[in-house]
Amino acid sequence: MSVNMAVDFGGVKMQNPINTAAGTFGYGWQFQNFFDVSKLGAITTKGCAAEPWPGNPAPRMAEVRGGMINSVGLQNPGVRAFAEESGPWLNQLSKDGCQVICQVCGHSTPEYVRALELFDELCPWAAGFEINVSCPNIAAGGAACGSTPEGAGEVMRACRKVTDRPLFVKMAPANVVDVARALEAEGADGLSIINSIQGMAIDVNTRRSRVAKPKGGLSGPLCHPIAVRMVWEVAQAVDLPINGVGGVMTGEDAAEFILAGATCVSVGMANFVDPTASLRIAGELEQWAESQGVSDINELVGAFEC
Amino acid sequence: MSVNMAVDFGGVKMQNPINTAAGTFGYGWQFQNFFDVSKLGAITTKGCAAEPWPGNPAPRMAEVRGGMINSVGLQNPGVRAFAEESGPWLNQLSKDGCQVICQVCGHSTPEYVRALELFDELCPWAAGFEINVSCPNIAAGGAACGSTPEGAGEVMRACRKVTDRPLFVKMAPANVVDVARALEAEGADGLSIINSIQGMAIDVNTRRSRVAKPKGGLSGPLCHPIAVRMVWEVAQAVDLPINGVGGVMTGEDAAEFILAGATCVSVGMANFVDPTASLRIAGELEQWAESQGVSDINELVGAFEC
Amino acid sequence: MHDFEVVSNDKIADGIYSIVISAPKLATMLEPGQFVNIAVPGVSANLLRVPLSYAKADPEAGTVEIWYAVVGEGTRNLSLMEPGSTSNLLGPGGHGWRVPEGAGRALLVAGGIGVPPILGAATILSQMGVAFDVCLGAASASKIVGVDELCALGAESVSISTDDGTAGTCGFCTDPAAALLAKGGYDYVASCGPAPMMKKVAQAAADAGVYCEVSLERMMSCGFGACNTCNVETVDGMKGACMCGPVFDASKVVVF
Amino acid sequence: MHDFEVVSNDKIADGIYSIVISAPKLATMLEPGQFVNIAVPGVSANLLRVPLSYAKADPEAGTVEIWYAVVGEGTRNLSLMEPGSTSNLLGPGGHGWRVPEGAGRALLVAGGIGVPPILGAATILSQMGVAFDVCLGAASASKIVGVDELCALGAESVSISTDDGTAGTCGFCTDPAAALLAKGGYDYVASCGPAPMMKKVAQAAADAGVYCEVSLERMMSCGFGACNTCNVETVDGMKGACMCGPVFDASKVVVF
Ligand SMILES: Cc1cc2nc3c(=O)[nH]c(=O)nc-3n(C[C@H](O)[C@H](O)[C@H](O)COP(=O)(O)OP(=O)(O)OC[C@H]3O[C@@H](n4cnc5c(N)ncnc54)[C@H](O)[C@@H]3O)c2cc1C
Ligand SMILES: Cc1cc2nc3c(=O)[nH]c(=O)nc-3n(C[C@H](O)[C@H](O)[C@H](O)COP(=O)(O)OP(=O)(O)OC[C@H]3O[C@@H](n4cnc5c(N)ncnc54)[C@H](O)[C@@H]3O)c2cc1C
Ligand SMILES: Cc1cc2nc3c(=O)[nH]c(=O)nc-3n(C[C@H](O)[C@H](O)[C@H](O)COP(=O)(O)O)c2cc1C
Ligand SMILES: Cc1cc2nc3c(=O)[nH]c(=O)nc-3n(C[C@H](O)[C@H](O)[C@H](O)COP(=O)(O)O)c2cc1C
Ligand code: FES
Ligand code: FES
Repeated sequence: MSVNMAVDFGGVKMQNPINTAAGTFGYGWQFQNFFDVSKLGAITTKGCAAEPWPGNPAPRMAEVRGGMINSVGLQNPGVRAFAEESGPWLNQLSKDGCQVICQVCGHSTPEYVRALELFDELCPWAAGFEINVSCPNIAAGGAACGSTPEGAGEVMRACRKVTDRPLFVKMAPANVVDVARALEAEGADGLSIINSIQGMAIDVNTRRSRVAKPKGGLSGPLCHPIAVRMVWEVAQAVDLPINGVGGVMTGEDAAEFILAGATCVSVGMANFVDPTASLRIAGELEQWAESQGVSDINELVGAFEC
Repeated sequence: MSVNMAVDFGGVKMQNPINTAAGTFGYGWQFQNFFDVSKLGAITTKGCAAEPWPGNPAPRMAEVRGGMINSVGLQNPGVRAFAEESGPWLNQLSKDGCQVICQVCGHSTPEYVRALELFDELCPWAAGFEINVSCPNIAAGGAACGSTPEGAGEVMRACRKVTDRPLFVKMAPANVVDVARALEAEGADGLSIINSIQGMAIDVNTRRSRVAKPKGGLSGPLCHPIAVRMVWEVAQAVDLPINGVGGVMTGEDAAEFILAGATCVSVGMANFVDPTASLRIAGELEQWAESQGVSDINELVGAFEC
Repeated sequence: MHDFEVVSNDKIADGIYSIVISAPKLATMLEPGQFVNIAVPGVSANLLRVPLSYAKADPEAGTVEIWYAVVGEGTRNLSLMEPGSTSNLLGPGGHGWRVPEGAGRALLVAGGIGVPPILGAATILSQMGVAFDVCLGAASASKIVGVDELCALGAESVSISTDDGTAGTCGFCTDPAAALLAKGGYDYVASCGPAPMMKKVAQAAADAGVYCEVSLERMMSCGFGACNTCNVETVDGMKGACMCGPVFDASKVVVF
Repeated sequence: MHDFEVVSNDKIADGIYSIVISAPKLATMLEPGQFVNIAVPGVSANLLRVPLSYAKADPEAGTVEIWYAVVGEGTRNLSLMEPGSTSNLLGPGGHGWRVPEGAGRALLVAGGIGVPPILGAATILSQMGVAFDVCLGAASASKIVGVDELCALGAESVSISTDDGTAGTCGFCTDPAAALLAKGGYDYVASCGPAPMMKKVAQAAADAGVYCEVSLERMMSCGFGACNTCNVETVDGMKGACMCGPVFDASKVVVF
């Protein structure tokens, strides 16, 4: 029996629920030699700001049990360079059936607005935009801003005026219900839950952080049960569609998010372990949906029984 | 070279910094056939309330990548039965050099006070008490209460009036800096950071939670980088001694907590994997301290360089 | 804690393995129905030990035999242990079957991988000289284990049921068990298998007025009374399966 | 992505192993100084691949040889791979050494496990007919690898330094390297080793006015340009080591 896998994520029509997590999938084309990226439901591109950001010094990554910690600090070439270098490839990708969601970064509300204006102008092929108010690795415009209803709400309100295209918000793993309510009130079209979790890893010989700054962002399987919980909490509280992000390594992980209430699911760290992971997971998710005896994956969204 | 390993945790004089996490070490005597428990710095006993609690139905545990999720729900026999059954053994343990910290539970401020009064009366051998305002598995008196400065502060204020013995608070992994400041203001003698993290694990075939309730508490290595970060944040903000809890499996894990600012460190899930883990970790921590060329472990508390 | 060395580790049925370990002291200590909690080596995302009943112990050879189904990572890694490799286990854990004094005839009901503790019960019965019948259920013929052993221990009858009818009667072993109990003549019932099965057996035993014990499975974190995760709801309150069980008086069990 | 099979996997020095893998297509593609990113099997708490340079490739035999130090879980698990076992790798990654046209004489400076890419550099030099000297440093005599290979590739001199004086000169290999560079006659320097070592070599080369390349190590999450974790700070901004390196023009590197 074949199952309809197409979902509508806040106005972005995806051929299946598999998306990629910003910052773990480059600008998409880095994966073109590994598999046919156009088979995915959507990809989310690495966050870009209006102007280029250098990011943090090395080391930017350390492995921890059950995942990794990163301190990239949103290095990006700025929207203009991004649109020029990656635009043609992404335009073609969207024509081939895979939606492109572009992530938007800033240090302040005006910076978010400026970046989004540039995206709106230079990226006509983008199906929607994801506003990142939750980077654990930057001082302003990062997790601190995204952890309060006021901070996140203010950015959303200003961005809502810039474009009619679908606007999503990448949320920090804190205070999710209150922040989600504020974002719903400000007109967000959907929520990506969660960004990486702030953590620390110390080298006990040098007594220094194993990454560039004292704190970094945790990704990988260790995030998964926490992210599923947050998706479920938010799904109970607001009517917005949710993109489940955190530790998805298998189709079962993706299925947990769907059951908890996510409409689509993003693959992050798994892309590093196996560059073809996202496509494999899309297939595993479909198999699971078949095993559940439904004709439409949407019947399984939020089907967790408690 | 021999290193002084003795520490003073808020008035509890420990022969070394190794403690055990409440709920993972029973009442201590469960480990007596595995090793000489009196060699530890302290043990913290499973939380007890004034009256017995039945806890949650089965299943109460599931393994997840990098740890486990539990839904015990603070099953306990009540302070009276605890003091009667375990008191003599714990009294002897404290005479043998290992301090005993008793954890106190309640669903409301009056219940905490009542439990603490009973502990104060019936457990003269207890070196101090740890107030658990952060159980992820109970509706009232749990993580929701412990996540706000007001909630945690109110419990602390009332408990402070009951006893002059050292009072510690087991904190939820949320809003730690604000809550820690409130607890300091209310006279806490030290902080245990962190309790298990709320998470969810869904069986994708039955579509039900893998534990008794939708949410459970996450323990194990997956907590560790998050807990280290929270210990460091709180150590910057308050002057209270800290007990680092979360994912300590090795001496290095304990050392990370010490460097981040913890005076002592509790071993939790590792006790299940290897019942002798706490003693092994005490030894590994001492070896590390020796390798650092200090004469006193206290020189390493907070010695993280950033 | 006992160190052990693997003597052999072989597939004995579809998805089911038998591991024989050398652990001389343990072999003299185990009582039928008790369990051990094994540390399975291999750097692993799963950290906890695997609790397993034992099927046979040979105090003279110093060996213990365990039958296990490969269901997840822990048991899969266990199946990869080569003869000669070593690890450690905790145990004996809990307490086993308590056959009533003076029992004349017993019924044993095992489902799926519930056979190992039932072999233990058969061992006691045969030592005590108590006659017994066995009802054994499995998903399929390829998953049946223990019939030879049960016969060797003196089972007077072994009736087999499979879910798919590939061996014995098609259906659940609870039906022949209920039929035997209704006929009468039993003083003791011991059962191990899936929870719904044990519940039905307990009901049939209660209906027949026969004392019944069940060996319950719970998710165990420690296996020695320290964590409270292995709770069984009984008429006397919550009891830990690892210390008060795994064998329980079925009439006291509220949730199987 | 290339599947590979392990041909051999042996200890060649204290804590250092050589693994030979069969990966015919890869063997024809690799250029000296490039790296591969290996999936190490085994259920593991560490998930990411292990990036490793290659020491030798034999396009005819279809094999690639890699030398690696066991420093953590990934490399420890790699050392457990038996001949005949299989896995996969990504690569070739990045770009390798760019020996300037018309170079007459080169100096190669390798420290610790920096030898493999230096073997690659020696291979190109010998193919190009460029004379070269080698300065090789190690913590101790027991950790020296590659001297035979470097001589076989035509090194005119190999000067060895050890931190503990158990072989060659006691001290760092940067001292003989600086001395040789000061004497003059070099057109190219290639170096791989600990960051402080490469920094010193780069400085000595700059002082002598010789073009110098370094092979830098960074923590890599993906190895193919998708994650931005392998950044190298250069005078032209942040550059990813996996795509713009691992070999860099030393004069452009701000942080080694
Ligand atoms: C006292 C006791 C005796 C047991 N005796 C045997 C035996 O003789 N032979 C045998 O094959 N199995 C026995 N089991 C079950 C065995 O412990 C589990 O199958 C095993 O722990 C699964 O581990 P895993 O890592 O392979 O699977 P996981 O990946 O952890 O889980 C796979 C599946 O098994 C279930 N499971 C895991 N652990 C347990 C557990 N402790 N109890 C119940 N279900 C569990 C999970 O819910 C899941 O559905 C016994 C369990 C207990 C508590
Ligand atoms: C392009 C490149 C080529 C390399 N070539 C070789 C080689 O030919 N032979 C060789 O032995 N090693 C080489 N390395 C280093 C090798 O990748 C690491 O030693 C290995 O990844 C460690 O993995 P682990 O899991 O064993 O150790 P972990 O437990 O992950 O780490 C142990 C120690 O190694 C360090 N480390 C881990 N990964 C890296 C990394 N990617 N770069 C730098 N340091 C790291 C950690 O900081 C830590 O101090 C190379 C690295 C890069 C980036
Ligand atoms: C190297 C790296 C870079 C990341 N960059 C971004 C980013 O630019 N924007 C963002 O919102 N999240 C970023 N993230 C977080 C991921 O998008 C994702 O939320 C997180 O990793 C959890 O998912 P995972 O466990 O599947 O990786 C990054 C994560 C990693 C590992
Ligand atoms: C089975 C189990 C029971 C627990 N019971 C309690 C408890 O009664 N009180 C408490 O404060 N924490 C309890 N915890 C949390 C631990 O004390 C500890 O904070 C947490 O497990 C993180 O540490 P770990 O990763 O070392 O296990 C329990 C944890 C587990 C796994
Ligand atoms: S398994 Fe820990 S108390 Fe029973
Ligand atoms: S390792 Fe991912 S971009 Fe270089």
